[in-house]
Amino acid sequence: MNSVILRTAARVLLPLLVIFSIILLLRGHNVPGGGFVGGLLVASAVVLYAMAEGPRKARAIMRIDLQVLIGIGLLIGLAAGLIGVAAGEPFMAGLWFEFPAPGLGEIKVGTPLLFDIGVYVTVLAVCLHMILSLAEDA
Amino acid sequence: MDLLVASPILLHLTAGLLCVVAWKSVPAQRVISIVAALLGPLVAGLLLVTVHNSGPQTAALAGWPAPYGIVLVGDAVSVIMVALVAVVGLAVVVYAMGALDKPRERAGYHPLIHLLLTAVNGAFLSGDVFNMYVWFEVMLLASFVLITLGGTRGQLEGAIKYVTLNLLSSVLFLSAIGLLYGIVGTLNLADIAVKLPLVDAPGLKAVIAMLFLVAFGIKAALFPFFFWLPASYHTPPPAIIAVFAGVLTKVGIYSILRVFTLCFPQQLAEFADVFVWIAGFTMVVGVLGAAAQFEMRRILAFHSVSQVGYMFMGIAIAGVCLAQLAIDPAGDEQTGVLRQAAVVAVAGTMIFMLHHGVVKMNLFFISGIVMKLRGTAELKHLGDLYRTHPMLSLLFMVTAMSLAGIPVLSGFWAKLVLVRAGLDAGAWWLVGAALFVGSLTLFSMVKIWAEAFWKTTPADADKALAAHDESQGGPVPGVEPRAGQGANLTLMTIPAAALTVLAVAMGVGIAPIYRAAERAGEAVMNPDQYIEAVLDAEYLERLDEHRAALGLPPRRGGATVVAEADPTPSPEDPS
Amino acid sequence: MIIGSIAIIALAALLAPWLHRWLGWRAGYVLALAPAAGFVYYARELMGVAEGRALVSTLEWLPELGVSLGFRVDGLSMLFCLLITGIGTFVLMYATPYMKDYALRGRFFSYLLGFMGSMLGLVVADNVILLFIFWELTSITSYLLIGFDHDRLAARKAALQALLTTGLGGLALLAGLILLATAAGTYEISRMGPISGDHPLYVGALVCILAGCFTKSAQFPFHYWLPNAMEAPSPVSAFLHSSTMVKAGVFLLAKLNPIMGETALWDTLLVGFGGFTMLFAAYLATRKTELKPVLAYSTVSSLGIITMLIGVGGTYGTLAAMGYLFAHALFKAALFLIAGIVVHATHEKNTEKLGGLARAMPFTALAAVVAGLSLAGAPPMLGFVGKELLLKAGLGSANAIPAIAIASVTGVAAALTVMAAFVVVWKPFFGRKPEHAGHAHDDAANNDDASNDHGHHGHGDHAPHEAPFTMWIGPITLGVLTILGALLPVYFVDAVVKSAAHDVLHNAAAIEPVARTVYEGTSLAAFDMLYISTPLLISLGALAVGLVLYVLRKPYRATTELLAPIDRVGPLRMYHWALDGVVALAKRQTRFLQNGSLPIYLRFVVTAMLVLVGVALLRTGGLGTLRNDLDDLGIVEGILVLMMIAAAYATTRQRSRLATIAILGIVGYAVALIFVLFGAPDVSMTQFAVETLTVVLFVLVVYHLPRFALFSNRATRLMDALIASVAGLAVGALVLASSAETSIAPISWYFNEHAYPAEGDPAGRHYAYGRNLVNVILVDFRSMDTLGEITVLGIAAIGVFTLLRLRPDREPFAEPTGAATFGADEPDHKRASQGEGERPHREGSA
Amino acid sequence: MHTLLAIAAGVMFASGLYMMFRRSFVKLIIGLVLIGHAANIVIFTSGGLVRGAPALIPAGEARLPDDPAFTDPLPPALILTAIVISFAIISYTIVLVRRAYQAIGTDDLDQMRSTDK
Repeated sequence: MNSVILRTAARVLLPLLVIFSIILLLRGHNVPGGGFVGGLLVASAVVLYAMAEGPRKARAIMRIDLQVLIGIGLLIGLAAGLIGVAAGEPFMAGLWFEFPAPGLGEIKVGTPLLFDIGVYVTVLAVCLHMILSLAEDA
Repeated sequence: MDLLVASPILLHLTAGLLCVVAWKSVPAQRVISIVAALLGPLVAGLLLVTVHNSGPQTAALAGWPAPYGIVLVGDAVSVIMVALVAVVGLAVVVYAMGALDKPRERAGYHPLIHLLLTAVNGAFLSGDVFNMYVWFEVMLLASFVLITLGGTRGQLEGAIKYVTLNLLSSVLFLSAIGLLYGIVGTLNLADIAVKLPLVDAPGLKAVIAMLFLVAFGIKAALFPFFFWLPASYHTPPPAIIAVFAGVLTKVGIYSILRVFTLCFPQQLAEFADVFVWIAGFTMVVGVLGAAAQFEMRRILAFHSVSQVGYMFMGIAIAGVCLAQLAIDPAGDEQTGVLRQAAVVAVAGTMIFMLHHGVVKMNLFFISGIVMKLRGTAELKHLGDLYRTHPMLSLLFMVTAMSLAGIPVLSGFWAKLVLVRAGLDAGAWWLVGAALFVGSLTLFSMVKIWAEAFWKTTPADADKALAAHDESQGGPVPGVEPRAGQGANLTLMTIPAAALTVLAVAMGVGIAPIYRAAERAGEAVMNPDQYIEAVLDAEYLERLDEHRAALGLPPRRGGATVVAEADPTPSPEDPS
Repeated sequence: MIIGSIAIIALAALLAPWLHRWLGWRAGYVLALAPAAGFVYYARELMGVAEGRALVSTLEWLPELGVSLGFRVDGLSMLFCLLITGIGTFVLMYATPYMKDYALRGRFFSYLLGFMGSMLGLVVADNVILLFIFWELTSITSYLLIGFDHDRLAARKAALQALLTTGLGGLALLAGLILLATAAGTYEISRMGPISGDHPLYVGALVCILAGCFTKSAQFPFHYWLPNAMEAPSPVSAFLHSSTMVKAGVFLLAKLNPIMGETALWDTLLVGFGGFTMLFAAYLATRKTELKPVLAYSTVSSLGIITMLIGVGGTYGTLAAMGYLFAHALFKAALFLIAGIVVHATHEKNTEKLGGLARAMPFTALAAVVAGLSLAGAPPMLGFVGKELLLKAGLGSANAIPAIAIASVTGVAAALTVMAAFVVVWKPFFGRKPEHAGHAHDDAANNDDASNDHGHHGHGDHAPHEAPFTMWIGPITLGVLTILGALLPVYFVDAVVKSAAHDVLHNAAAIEPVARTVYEGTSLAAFDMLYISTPLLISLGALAVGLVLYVLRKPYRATTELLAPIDRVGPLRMYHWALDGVVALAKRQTRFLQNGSLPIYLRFVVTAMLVLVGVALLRTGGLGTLRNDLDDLGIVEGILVLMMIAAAYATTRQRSRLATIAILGIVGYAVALIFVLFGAPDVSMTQFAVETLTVVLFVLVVYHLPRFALFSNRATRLMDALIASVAGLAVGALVLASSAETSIAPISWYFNEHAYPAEGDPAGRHYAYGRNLVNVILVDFRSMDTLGEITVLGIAAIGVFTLLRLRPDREPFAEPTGAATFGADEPDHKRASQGEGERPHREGSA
Repeated sequence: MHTLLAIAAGVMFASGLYMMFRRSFVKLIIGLVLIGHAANIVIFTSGGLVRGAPALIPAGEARLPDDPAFTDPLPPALILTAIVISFAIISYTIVLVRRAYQAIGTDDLDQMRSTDK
């Protein structure tokens, strides 16, 4: 496979896959999808990029140390649970906030979504970290 | 109170995750780690007192009531285990700061330890069988990473065995959960306990119970599932293995205790003889394994197997009592004796777990200090510590004697309570085995003492060690850098001394500990208390009506569930 | 106050090392104040106790298990208290100069005092568990003391031997005491009534308790450890291994005599073992030539006598037991101390090379004579009184064992003991010193019980000289007491021995008239015995025979040497055989079970699981109904499942690594498709993604691993296939049984009810606000599971990272040096990109 | 269909175990993956199979209709969690095996006996 083709494909696919993954994440609560699959999708996009450009560049485009990103993702998940506690509800209790969004009507945002974002970030960081580490280790 | 039950989990989880985020700064990790470790006993103590004063505490996570959501339960049994975790956590974090080499500390020791403690607490507090599985896996993976941390050849070899057998255990656990869900349609332990008698599938229930026994038995290192433990426990540095020895195998024992007394009391009674055999073999095989070893940590590792047998012995005795009660449930005076014996037996298991957690961890600590001082834990290369290190000798002697069950240290009471229960239950051979194994434990401990402490160091020890290193092409796996390289011996000795004092204090002040353990025994033998704390009264009433409709005896009365009549199947939905 | 007497000694034990650092070797004198204080306390209470007012003190400890700090000093305990504190004081005074040249003296005093406190606790404990606690503590402190000279292998071995033997007995004792307490209904000895021999627990309790007592008191066949324990410094031998600890066993026998002693079994066992031990050990003593072994075997013999006497029972027997016990403690402690002085002064242990020391060491010689006479049982010593009573008891015994037998055995043993007394007292002090007495130990034949009392090597001057005052005052006082004891019965026999015997007898009232006839009316009780009687004749005969044996000791030893081969099958051999056997068994077992082969472990575990499952099925009568719905089968799903089965099977047959991995991928994708077909799209998506990732990882890694080799032979493979098939069969059957069981509806209906609110639903009800139930369960109903799940993921990533970066063969966390690969595997596999942009990169940014 | 899937689970379990009994690292992991799949099928099948109706509440409805029957959503949720967990553990194990091979120089499990004696 020609690496030029691969590079071009990776560059084009990366943003597309990221957007698609965010859609999967946001809709996951109501139709199949969710944070896990979304995170995996982004990870595979970045892996594709790494295959084209090398693992170091792939790490570079993440702009944040993957190890730290794992921690952040997990902390988001934990925070989603702790928000409930702060509001006097049990740990992990789902809190929902409604606010009007122009053109879309009422939007409900809840801590379960935040939790799913935590899953998304964690999965993304974990998969990338593992594959890139292995790839770097000749 | 919701938060209080969850707090032992959340505390360590937060600490672990913050440490992950602070990956690049070891000092920051140390601060986070020690703060969490110090808060641990505080939180556990608070939980202990609360449960003592106002009975079992539950937390319905996310606000979904049991049995639909996940519920955490702190009852008399689990809070004792959580308290042990807190002590172990604090001691090991302090010790590691003195003992652990910099590369390993940089490679995520602190986050992993806290995540491990999170998972262990989770497994103890969870009231949901699948949630327990999840915590098991967190614990397992954290322990995998810790056991290989450093990547020496010995660590990797040991880890492969550790990982494989524990993964097999996980798969069995998962399959058993699936099969169980297939017949009772629920995952909540209390709900399973109530619904399982309604199902008429004695064979299937027995097999599922056996699968749980094997799955937990592998984690607990029971005979004949223990092989991974002696293969791996001596390979990582003591700062890592001490925490394994402190709490990990106990998770397996706790799970057997919880699941069998709550959900499978009938199977516990029916297969009490199997339990007795397993307990006896585990004790004997473990202690004989230790007798064949001449390296401190290997000896200690094999003894862990043997002592798991003691912990399991309490459960086996409880099973023997239940079996006899099931044969003859008439209310004569023997019934009272047997019931009490079962309670005492479980109390013995609890005390043994506490005692062993503290003492075995400390022995690994001490082996670590010896390794820092002499560069090896191989008995034939050691000697003279009695002359050169009186304080260390004292710490070892007291701790080792506690392990061997010498009064008036913690181990004595642990053994006494079990022996007492065993004699009351008429489990003569098991008691005989336990006592015999006790004397062999003494033999092993004295062997270490005579070889490492009393003996004169062999003149060629240094040369032999160097030659050994040479022949292995570098440092031997498990042989630490010589003479305190990069180690802070004071920081290593403080927790060792504190745990030694604790072993003595637990021995002298056994009364409150025994009472707590006895309450745990009563809680275990009267599962209704647990069930009623978890499930609401209305729900239970509906189930009880259903139970009556099936012609089953009423649920109340704890152990009487074992004397259950032949139920007739009903397609009806109890809820 | 009872607790106080123990506490002060325990405190002294704790402070000993510090005190020693501060005061130097003289610290021992200060420490001796602790037992002395105890002695004063008990001496003051003596008369009250003798009049039947026992000292009692009880504190709660663990009432749920019947454990209390219950202390009670009755006559029997009082006898021991006085011995322990009194002899203890002398021993400490003696040890202070004796241990002057030893290293680590502070710890020595710590152990010795620790032992003293434990022993005191043992004899005053009223609660059986408390008693056991102190019992074990004496074993441990004894271990530390025997092995005190820890550089020598012999000392370490002897310490281990003593600890294991008494330790194993101790564990049996624990069981026995619990059984006893269960049978008696109480853990307090003073509240226990007599237990009938018919009680179901009686025999078990008896056997266990006797095992404990016999090991501790060195009764045959457990006597071997005591002579070897003479590795300890002499003060220890005097205190632990003659006068106090070894008497713990007979103490407990005496204590339990009123409770368990009314059966023929009790009497027979005690008389049998005690009598045999008495005779056998007396014989062994005569065959030794070194000081301490002779004394040690004679101690074993004496312990046998006391055991036998408790078994004989009755008024005479009991009085004799207590009298002899008292006398023995005094004179044997004295003799050991004297032996220590002799060896200390001459550096010679062999009596055949000693002689004429009386001139140089007059005080020691005096003490030796007095104690020796008592040992020999010559009038007017307390030892004589004891032996007279013994013979009387034997002759008057109404026991199953004929009185004549007891009396004659006793007579023989007495004669042998007389000879031993001559060997240890007459020969060193008054005998002729051989001309060429060197210090070389050429007497190897008699050296098997290596006794080595060295420690101080003032090499240069070997001329014997008198020991310091604090060393000989103890033996002299103790010796003199054995005379006074016989001459002044009011203070000794009445107050101490009689009141002790009183507590040992079942029917205590019987003691009064007899005691009167024995002792009353004369202050010279001992001469009461001088009326011509059978016991007296036997006694005198024994003296005469003993003397003759002493004179003829050389031919005697030569003769008995012929019997030496018997030693080779003795109990000591059994001990070594058992110990070696255990270690050999341990090694064999470990080689068999912990053999290092993971496949074997796995087979073992799986087989064990199958056995357990099999047992479960056999006992419960099988799985019941299995679901069978093969008739309701869709084409697509059927093909999929068959593919899955075929692929799973195919993995086991493949020889190529990549092909195997590809087939594994097929299994995974087929599973994913099944999920889709049966209404689980989320799972399916995840399964697809995960399967792909797993294959990628596999390929990345497998690239570095060698090709499959065929390691195992055909038989192994067949066996594995069998085990695996049975397991597979079980799994399949279980699934069918489980899915056939549908009597209880699952809890999932609740998720459906609470996932999404209907229009106009009353506010306040809890909802998850999601339509995808699987996702709602994951992020809301069971979000804790998911939190755990992503934590696992995070840990896995950390694990992979550290595994790859932290390794012994590289700098910690060095950046990888080679070019990155993406799994270029085999030539035909060209997917790889070599990562052109990648340069070797060393700056540590990890 | 239950029957067929149960057979599949059995075969997968048996094949997995057989692979684990071999002495090769790679086969060991393949075995682990296979018995992992088997466990998922066990959960899925024991919980009861329903064709084609995922537990998705249709737009505009508040709950699932009673007809057609829907798949019990709990087993899929459990399986999803289990899949992810086993993925994490398997990937760790794969790397562990690679490191072990590098350190020990063989992929024969029976050559790794230095830590048991």
